[in-house]
Amino acid sequence: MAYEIKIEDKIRNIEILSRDGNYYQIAIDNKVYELDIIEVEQGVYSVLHENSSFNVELVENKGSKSYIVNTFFSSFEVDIIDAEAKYQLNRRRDDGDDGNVIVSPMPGKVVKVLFKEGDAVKAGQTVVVVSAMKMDSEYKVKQDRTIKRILVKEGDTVSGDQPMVILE
Amino acid sequence: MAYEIKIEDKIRNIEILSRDGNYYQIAIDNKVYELDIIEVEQGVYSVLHENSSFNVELVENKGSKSYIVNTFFSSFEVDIIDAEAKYQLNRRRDDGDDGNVIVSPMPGKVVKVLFKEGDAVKAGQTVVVVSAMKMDSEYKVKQDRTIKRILVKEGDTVSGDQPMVILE
Amino acid sequence: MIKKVLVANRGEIAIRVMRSCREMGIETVAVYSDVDRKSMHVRYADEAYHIGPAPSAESYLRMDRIIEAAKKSGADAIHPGYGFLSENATFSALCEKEGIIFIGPSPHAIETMGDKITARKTMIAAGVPVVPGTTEPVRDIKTALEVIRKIGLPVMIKASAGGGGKGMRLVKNEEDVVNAVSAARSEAKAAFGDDAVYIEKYISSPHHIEFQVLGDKHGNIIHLFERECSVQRRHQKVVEETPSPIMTPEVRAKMGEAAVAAARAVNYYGAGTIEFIVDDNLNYYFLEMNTRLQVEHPITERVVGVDLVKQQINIANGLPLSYKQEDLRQHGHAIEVRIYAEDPDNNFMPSPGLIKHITHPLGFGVRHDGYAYEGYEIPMYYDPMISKLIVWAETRREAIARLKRALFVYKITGVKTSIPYLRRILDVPAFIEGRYNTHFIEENQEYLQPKRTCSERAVDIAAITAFVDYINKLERLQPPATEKQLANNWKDFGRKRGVLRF
Amino acid sequence: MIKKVLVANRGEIAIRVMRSCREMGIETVAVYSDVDRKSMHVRYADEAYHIGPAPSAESYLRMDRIIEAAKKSGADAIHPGYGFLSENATFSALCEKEGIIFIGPSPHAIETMGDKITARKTMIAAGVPVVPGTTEPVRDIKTALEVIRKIGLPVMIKASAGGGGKGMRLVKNEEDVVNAVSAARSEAKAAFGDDAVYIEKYISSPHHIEFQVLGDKHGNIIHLFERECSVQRRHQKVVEETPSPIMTPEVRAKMGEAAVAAARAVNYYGAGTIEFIVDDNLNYYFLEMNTRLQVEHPITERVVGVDLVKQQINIANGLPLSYKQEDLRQHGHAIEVRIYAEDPDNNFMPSPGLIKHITHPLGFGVRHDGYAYEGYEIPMYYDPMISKLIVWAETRREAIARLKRALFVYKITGVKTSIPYLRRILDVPAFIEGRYNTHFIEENQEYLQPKRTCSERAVDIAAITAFVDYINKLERLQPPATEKQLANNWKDFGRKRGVLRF
Repeated sequence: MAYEIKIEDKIRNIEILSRDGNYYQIAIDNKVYELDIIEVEQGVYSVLHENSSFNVELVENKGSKSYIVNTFFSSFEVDIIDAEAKYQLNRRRDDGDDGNVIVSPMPGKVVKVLFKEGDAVKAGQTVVVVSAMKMDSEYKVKQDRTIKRILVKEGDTVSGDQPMVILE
Repeated sequence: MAYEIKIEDKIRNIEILSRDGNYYQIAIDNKVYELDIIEVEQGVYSVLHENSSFNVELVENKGSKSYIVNTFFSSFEVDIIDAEAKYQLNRRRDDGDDGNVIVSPMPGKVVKVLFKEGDAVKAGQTVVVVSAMKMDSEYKVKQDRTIKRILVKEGDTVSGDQPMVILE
Repeated sequence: MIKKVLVANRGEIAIRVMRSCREMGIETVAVYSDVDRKSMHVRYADEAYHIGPAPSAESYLRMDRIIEAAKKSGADAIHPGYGFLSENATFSALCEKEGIIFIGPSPHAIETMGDKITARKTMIAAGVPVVPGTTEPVRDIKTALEVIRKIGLPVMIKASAGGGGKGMRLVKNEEDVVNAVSAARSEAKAAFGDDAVYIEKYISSPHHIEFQVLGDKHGNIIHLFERECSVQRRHQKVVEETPSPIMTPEVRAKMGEAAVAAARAVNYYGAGTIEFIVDDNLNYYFLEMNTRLQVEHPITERVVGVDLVKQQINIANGLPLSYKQEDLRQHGHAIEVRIYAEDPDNNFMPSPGLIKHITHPLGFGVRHDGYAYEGYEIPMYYDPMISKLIVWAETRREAIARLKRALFVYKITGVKTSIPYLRRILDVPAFIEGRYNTHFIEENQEYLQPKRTCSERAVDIAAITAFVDYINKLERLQPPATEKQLANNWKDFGRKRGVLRF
Repeated sequence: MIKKVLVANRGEIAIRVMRSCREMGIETVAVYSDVDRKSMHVRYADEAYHIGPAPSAESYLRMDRIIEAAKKSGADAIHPGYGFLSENATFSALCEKEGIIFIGPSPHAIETMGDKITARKTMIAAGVPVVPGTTEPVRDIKTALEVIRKIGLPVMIKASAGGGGKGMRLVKNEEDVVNAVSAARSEAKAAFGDDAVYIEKYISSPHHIEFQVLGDKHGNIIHLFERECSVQRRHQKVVEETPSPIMTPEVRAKMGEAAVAAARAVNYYGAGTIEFIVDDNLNYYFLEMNTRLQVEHPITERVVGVDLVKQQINIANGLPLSYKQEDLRQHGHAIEVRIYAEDPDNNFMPSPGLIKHITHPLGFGVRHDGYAYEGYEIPMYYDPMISKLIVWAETRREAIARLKRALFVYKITGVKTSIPYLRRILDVPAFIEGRYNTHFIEENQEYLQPKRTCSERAVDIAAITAFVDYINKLERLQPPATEKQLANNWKDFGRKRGVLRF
């Protein structure tokens, strides 16, 4: 069965043509690879391709279909696009939700909330300040917006990827 | 609920008197400990007792009720004796099976089987030779015995704790 | 003699100190905040005392609780590490009053060197070169203008009470002088409640070179040569090395003498560091003294062969120094890089979180000082430094090659780290040639950008491996196809139920 | 110049060699047997070639397959590591014939030093002291008796073709001579098909001290001082250190000269080791030459500061040595211990198996050379050595303290290791005092027995922790108590189902 997979913002077709133990024949777009792929540590694979040795480290990103893949000094985001993911992708596109939420990209502590619900904010203004590891990060809006909801208050601890403010 | 626990071949009574998060009050025989016990890595616990810091490493031994416990340079076998274990213990005692089986204590390769089924062997004679890591280990009988069954043949790979020969 | 040391710190430095204590047969006591119960220093110590909530002000900076823990544990000495209370004269004095040995310098030395203007005056009196500028705080524009005319432009105007870049102004042109002085003064007033400023010659191509010193309580002071710390990002050191690639034996000898003179001026005992600013012509000026162990002390340990923490403890014990200046040599070259939990490709955003996996590079010439372990969650309350990687080799060139080799296999997953960024620094021509100053990072932004270094094949393999992992997981979740397999799976399940751990 | 090296080995030494290659910008090729697909050397190398089934004779000793892999990969050189093909003159010659550089000595040197009697003759000719004894194989009793009368008892009778203790007989009393010679000859005949023996003076309190040498292809030969290797169990080295605690500068200089003379006698190039047997009065006798890198080479690297693998590669490239004898010094003290997968408390039974968890001691003066990782299964087919821990300090005393500190936190779970045994060695008075010979282990059995070092409290805490773990596991398996919890658990389950990894 063929799947779609997203890497470096490109969607590519991928299919396992055959498998024998840790030997795989896999097509990505129209290129066919013969590979020896074996999990050596939890989440770490050793891959041999035409005798070249690759160490590939997988870290789950957001759920089981989304990976951060580290190999050499490069890091890639890889998403497996199955039927469910396609549905989610379409739905999200309709909502256009992403631009309307200020999300904390890392765990930290909210040190300042500079507006309240209903306030109008100008492009470039800081809405929330989050502190982590002795460093303050300011979260700004890119365009003029109105604040719909504020989900955190000063002193709150936020986790990574937690929505903090919803914009109109 | 009180349990029995075996350590250093002594059976002791153990009971959790109270627990609050990682703070435990535990009685072992008649001694009561107040402890801060927290799992820090998989199978590794940090224990604080009256501010003394202990690192305790647990490795499963034979099944989930049997542990090898490492702390400092000492290693202990610890067995939790619940109802099932008690039953097993009694049954085994009746069978007296243990002395009748030559078991390989480590993974290795059978390089020599010196007798065949039905043979009589004299005390001190080697029955099987197993090789692992460039070293040969000889398995002997302690008394005069007769060989009932041989479960391995030369060239076989054996795992740890695998029965190799059954004696009469 | 000291028998038990409380380490009033956390992270890698707490463990660093405890390691030397253990080698000396000294017992160790850790203190920890709410979020540090699982931290390695608590696990490594013989004893551990809880001292308060996560914020430093409520735990690691609480002198009363630390002293209380020291008394309860019977510790006869406190090692402050770096940061936190390490340069706090009040704490040093408090320890003394409570009859606990403070493993560090006297309150007098901390105090004198802690105040920029007093330090500067003391240095001038001791004949240590300082950056040309004012010796007294300047409180009016007129004096400021006179001074600037005397020193010559460019100058730097700094808040007397300041730190962290606040109240600092660089003035290059005559017409900006009045505005800059006013602005610096009002900023200083706002930030520190004191509008005193001082004015210094601005060194346009500055190197940050520091000298390690050791002094005992008998008046003996030696230096352990220099450390080159010019690779800095926002005044934060990123890479340190010794010897400095721009140093000459003559200047080293002179600077070493100046460093010893600087320490002697405050009757210094303990380990300390004299920071100099050095221009391209190797003119050097006293910048400040750090009256504690530095983060980058391991490169000196490696090249000179001296365990600085043990020296600190011996000095605190009142022992005379066991080295004479002429016994000491630099052997080979050492480089340290600091690994931070931060995302270098996203504006160095801090990246606290759960460490999933660590692979340490090992082998010849590689030292690690760290505290993280697999399953440890790096808290968001403290410094983002996870570890320090120190390499040594016979030559600078070989040390860089070794560092590249080490960074290549150094993997920390779960949090973002500065490892890829550090790797890029090692490819910058100015670094390779050893011709860099504190503007290095700024001037080499282009080289330091993330680059696509991967082949098409590597990208394909990354995608394929993720896919294979996904498919394997799917298969494991799939219900088994046949009855027989089902039976086997139940057997497996039974087995697994009994054996939870792999 | 060499651009790509095939490493014809596995385990820690394969990785050790590859590290230096990487630092030199040389590509690396691994070879592996069936059971080594997951081995670290395959993961560390740039390329990897499968060469056969698990038994060494069918893989790591298969010259044809290794040469084939070298050709397929385009490797221009082969590094043999130690063991396997490293002292095989045929392989060295085969490489030469196939136009591949063998990173090691000439077939002539390997051959000459590989045969005990030829080596002995060569040494006598070169003026290197050898243990008094026969120079020609002895094939009859009469000659044997004459020789023994000349040398004086005690003597050792050894099979000429032998090794591994086979055909060896110690004779202390006159009346045993005839029997011992006959027995040794027939044993030699049976084991090696050759009944030639040779007879040597037996040194009753022997120290095993070896000298590292380096020679280039231009006739330059230097030594890198000694390694003390007297701590041996069944002729297997367990602990090595440098400098030797019994060495004097005068004897060191003389032995160093003898080592260089020994190497020069076979026109030696590459890295090699001259093993000496030394008595309590520091009389030294040539024992044998190892024409390869030694397991214990890191202690020399640390104390002398030279990367021996890089030197091997430079020599193979035909470069002249970059050091002169007078450039070299010993700085401080280094000790290596070998960590084996074996159960020291159960007759050193090998303990292959799955590594569950490793904690590496880090910090100042600590080096690791290993190859195991968490989740790796140590195969049963090869040497049980998992890693080497090397410490350095200014003094021997401090090095022992550092080693204790390092071993204290070094944890490898899943397999039994020699770590507790090594720790006990460090507490034996004869070791602490540096007064030991090759009988050390035998003579100190009492100290080396497992001891109960734990307090009652520690035993209680061990039991309690296991119990708490068990109870927690039980709770996780228990069905939830209320409906609400049930609902939550299902939610959790759904979440976990999606995210299998922690």
